[in-house]
Amino acid sequence: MSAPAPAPVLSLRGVTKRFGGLLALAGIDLDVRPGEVLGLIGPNGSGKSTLLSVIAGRQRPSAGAIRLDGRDVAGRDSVRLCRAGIACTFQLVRLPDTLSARDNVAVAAMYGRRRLGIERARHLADELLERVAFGADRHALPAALTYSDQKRVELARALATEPRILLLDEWLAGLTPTELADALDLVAGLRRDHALTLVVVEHVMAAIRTLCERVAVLDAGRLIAEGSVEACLSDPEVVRVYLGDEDA
Amino acid sequence: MAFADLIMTALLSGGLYALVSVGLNLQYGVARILDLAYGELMMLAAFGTFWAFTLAGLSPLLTLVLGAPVAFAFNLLLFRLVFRPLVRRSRDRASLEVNAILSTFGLVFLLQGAALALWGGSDRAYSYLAEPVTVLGSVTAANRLLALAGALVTAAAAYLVLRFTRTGRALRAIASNAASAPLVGIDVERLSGWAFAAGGLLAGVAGVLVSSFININPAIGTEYTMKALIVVTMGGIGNVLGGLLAGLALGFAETMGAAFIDPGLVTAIAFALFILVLVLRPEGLLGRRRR
Amino acid sequence: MNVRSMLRLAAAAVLSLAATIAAAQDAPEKIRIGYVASLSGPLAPGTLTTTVPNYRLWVKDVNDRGGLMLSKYGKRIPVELIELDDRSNIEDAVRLTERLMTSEKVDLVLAPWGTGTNLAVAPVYHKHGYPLLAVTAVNEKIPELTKRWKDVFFYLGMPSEASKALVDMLSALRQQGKIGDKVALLAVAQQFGAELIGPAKEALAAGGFDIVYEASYPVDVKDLTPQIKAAQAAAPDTFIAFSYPRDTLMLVETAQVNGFRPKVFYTAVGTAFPVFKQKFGDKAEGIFGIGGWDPTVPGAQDYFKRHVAVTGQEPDRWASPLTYASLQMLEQAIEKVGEIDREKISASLGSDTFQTIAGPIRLENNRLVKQWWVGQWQGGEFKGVAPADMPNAVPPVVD
Amino acid sequence: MLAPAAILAAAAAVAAAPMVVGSYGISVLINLLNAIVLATAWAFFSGPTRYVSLAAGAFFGTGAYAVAVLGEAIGYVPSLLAAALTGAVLAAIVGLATLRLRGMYFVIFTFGLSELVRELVNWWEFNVTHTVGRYVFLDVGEAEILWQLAALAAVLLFGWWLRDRSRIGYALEVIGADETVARQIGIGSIGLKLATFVLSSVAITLAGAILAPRWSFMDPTIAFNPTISFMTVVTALLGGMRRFWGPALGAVPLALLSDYLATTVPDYFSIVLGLAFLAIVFFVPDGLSGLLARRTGGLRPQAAGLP
Repeated sequence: MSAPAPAPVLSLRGVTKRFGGLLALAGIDLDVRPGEVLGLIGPNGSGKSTLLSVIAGRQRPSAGAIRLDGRDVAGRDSVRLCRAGIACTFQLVRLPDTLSARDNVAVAAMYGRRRLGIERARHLADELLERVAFGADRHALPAALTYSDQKRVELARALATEPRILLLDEWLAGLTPTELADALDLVAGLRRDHALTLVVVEHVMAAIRTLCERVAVLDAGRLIAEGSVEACLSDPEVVRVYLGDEDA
Repeated sequence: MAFADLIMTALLSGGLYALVSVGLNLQYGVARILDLAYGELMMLAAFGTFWAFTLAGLSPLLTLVLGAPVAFAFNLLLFRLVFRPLVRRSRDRASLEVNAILSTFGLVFLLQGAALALWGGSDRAYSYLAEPVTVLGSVTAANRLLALAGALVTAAAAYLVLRFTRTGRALRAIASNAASAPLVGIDVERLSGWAFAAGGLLAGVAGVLVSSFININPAIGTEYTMKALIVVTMGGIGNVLGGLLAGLALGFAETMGAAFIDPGLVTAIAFALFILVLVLRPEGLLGRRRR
Repeated sequence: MNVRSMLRLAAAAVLSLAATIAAAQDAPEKIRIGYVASLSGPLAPGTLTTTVPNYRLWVKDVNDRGGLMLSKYGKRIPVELIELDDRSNIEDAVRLTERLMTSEKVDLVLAPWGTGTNLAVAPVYHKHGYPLLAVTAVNEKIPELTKRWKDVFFYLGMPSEASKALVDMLSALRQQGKIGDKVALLAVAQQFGAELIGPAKEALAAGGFDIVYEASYPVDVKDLTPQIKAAQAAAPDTFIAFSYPRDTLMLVETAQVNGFRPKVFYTAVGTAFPVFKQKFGDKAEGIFGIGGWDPTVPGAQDYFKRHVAVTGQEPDRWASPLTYASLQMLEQAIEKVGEIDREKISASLGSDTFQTIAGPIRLENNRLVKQWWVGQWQGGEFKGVAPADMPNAVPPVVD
Repeated sequence: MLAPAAILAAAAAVAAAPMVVGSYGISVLINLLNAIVLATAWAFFSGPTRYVSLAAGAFFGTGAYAVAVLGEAIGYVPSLLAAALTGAVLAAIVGLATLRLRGMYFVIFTFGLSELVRELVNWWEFNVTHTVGRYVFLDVGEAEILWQLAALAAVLLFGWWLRDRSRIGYALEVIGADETVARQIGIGSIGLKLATFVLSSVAITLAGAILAPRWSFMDPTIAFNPTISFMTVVTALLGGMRRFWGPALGAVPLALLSDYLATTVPDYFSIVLGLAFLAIVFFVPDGLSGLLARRTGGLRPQAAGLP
């Protein structure tokens, strides 16, 4: 806590999202610093996933600015944001059912930022699948894979686009304790090797503690706390929100 | 043309659209069977009414009452024999739709061919209630007025049942999410069968009611299927009130278009409206967004 | 797969060729006559009202006589009818016609129903040298078409003639002081309507008539109340609709519901159909329509009775008698030639005079030049009223 | 490299057919190839993207009508080009307006489109040119029609085969399965869908244009026949759309079956055809190509490009 913080790679100002009369995001201000792992927590329905999909370009913000390296990208669609270096995994696994695990990853390398030919993309896909410790048959269709392998394919697919910022939406949810420990190592390793900035939506508190330097806490579309994990988790409002909603 | 005449014409043609759409809304919107043979069900009913009238002098209204259980049973049987196995086999809604398109397309041929073999292919027509009635200061044919009444009654009945009865709520649950309906104790197959049969019954009602002012032949069904599909889609799939609204909107668009633009363009105007609605509200007038 | 199906086709062709050669030495067992028509689909009602019943009736009549007399073999040879369904699809019509001629190798091929289908298959008949008796084709290009296809024969004439005959009748009625100048004009927006309304407007203008209302409507119109009410509001003496069967019935019913009774009420195709009489019964009385026939021609009444007895329905009182007449012509031409020599049969059809249930017929430049254009329901019968110089034309009744 | 050779061989066999088979044989082959072109072109777009389009009739009719109107004025070959261009422009407009619709809404929209185009052409002809119905007297022989269709089919099949071996094939798979995912991994789905739709529509337009000289008379009802839209979809579904040769496989039995039934049981044609359809749905659930693939030991999808 001494040197001045480096310029944020991603900076949100007053980001708002309305669905009809419902205010899903109410003016979020948030900075993401290069190379950090930022945890995004909050009770169900607090707007975490909405915030991720706005950042990823799947939904247009109703108002507010999103700056990527200082350039306003609010309202750009996910194709352009992907090419600008934002990749994500989905809360519920979304893998096209007619492509093999390997091709699901390869196609992201054919597009994304790399735009490789088929053979090189497949080669890269093999490497990435290995990197994410995918243990099954690369030629299997997604439906034949275990949930954790499906999640690994999703991660490899996101990496195949060559992102600078990776958004993980509950990527660790549903894993067994052993798998979780491996997965945490994996994510930490990926961040190191690929110089990634990560924004992680997570419910598993242990994971947040291990993985994140900083967390931002959302409640009902508002940012109610931001800072180190310990500081946030002892914040009275955060405690109230969590006890009031989750543990009740 | 007088204002009252315009309104009446619009109501009548809109009512006709709505009338043919109610049953399809149940079959497609609720029972999830995209029934391309819907119009053929109408055609069979129209033929039945014609023969009952011509041979036995039976009033179409009586045919309506006597034929209703027959239509219901026939469609229930159809569902059990043809569509239930398909529903069971289909992985998701998309593959069910593909299977339904193929099988009901076969049914179109089958029913048309049967009608052709039984009754020949030439036009039939009879005269019933071709009497003038003055409504809102406009002279109207009683048989067309009856079709409008049929549209309002069937739409209202379907709406009330879907909205306010236990069965109706279950049916709507199936319509919006068939996969999770069993979780709350709904017998999806049985209720889908009922919805399909009820839809077929309403197709029969529509067939009886239109039979008195159209030419009846085995090929008339297709046109009604397409009209009904358009109305259902425009109103929002599975939404009976939306269908009524869409039908009336099409009727008004056609009538006003004929009166103020060009009678030769009524179909084009109706489609333009349909396309406009879908571009502005891709889920239909009263439909709910799925994604 | 293409190779395999080709081989199969080739094999079939060789086999049938061999069979034909073997059989050709003596008198054939039967004369095989085929046709491709729209037995199902949207064109079926017209086909099954006008065309097919006459084909079946004629074949029965011929076979009841023992067949067609072929003098080459000195005996009567029965006719076998081969019916194919094009499902109202024009490409199927072309292909199946080709099949009848080249694969089934039938002796003669009768015509399909409808202008479009007849014109579509005409080149096939022409190419293989089969005569086409295109009874139900009405179009303005007939003189050009008969030059192009020497084996094609037309019976119903051209739309401009229909319009002229109608307007001549109206002029005569006006001269008699029975009607005034005011005409309301409707047309179905289709080839038929388009070809009729243009000449009709010219003829009406030339005749000094006043067109007080004019409109068109699409083929699949659902309700013609606005058009009838608008026409009614214009208070015409004469109402003319160049309509198709489905709208014809709708127009008449709508007019009757609205109490629209102009002095002359004319609808086009369908007015002469049995379904019209079936639906309207006595209310058909006085309505004018396209077509008409002369029930007093020798044999006509008998034809009518046989048609009902054999096919279970009354004939269309416009093209039905002509369809049957065309078959009588074919029969007489074949018997005159004495063998199935299509070139000679065509030549006979184009030049000889034939006795038919529609009166004596002699084609000029491959077409019938005089025919009924306006009929009127009088006493439960659709009698020919115009052109007035047709034999036995009855005067139109206008009150 | 087996597939391109097979396509070429089949096309060559068809091209040589007029020397072997008679007039009716050529007719059958024309019908078959037309069905192959329509089903393949349709599935070229609808297979991977899973959009069920009922616009085939609209494009087919546009092509046929364009040749009917322009053929004599500007010559046959220029009229083919004009038809293709018209089809492309129409497809681009329609695609831009509708490719955001999904499911049944798209189906009905495309059907409505066919009707709309037919109505507008009809209206224009009736009110402006006063000639509903065109005579098509072009000197194009049956063999030439067959050759053109064979060439078009070969180009389509080869194009699809090539696409399966390119990135675009993979991208379309992802778009069809989950467009959100596709966009998230940087696939510009709108442009790809549009381009595919335009190509598919141009092929269908060309089929109509090529067939037009076969019918000497054309009116909007003949040209814009809704049966074409439905038969195209059914043929492709029957053949199966997962493989480039699937739709063509569906065309063979349908074309031959309908001729067989039309000649053997003309009076019960519809009934038998209807029963045949139902039987197909129940006993050949994944389309013929699926059945064949299973029989031959299930081609591993990854063995050669796409599944």
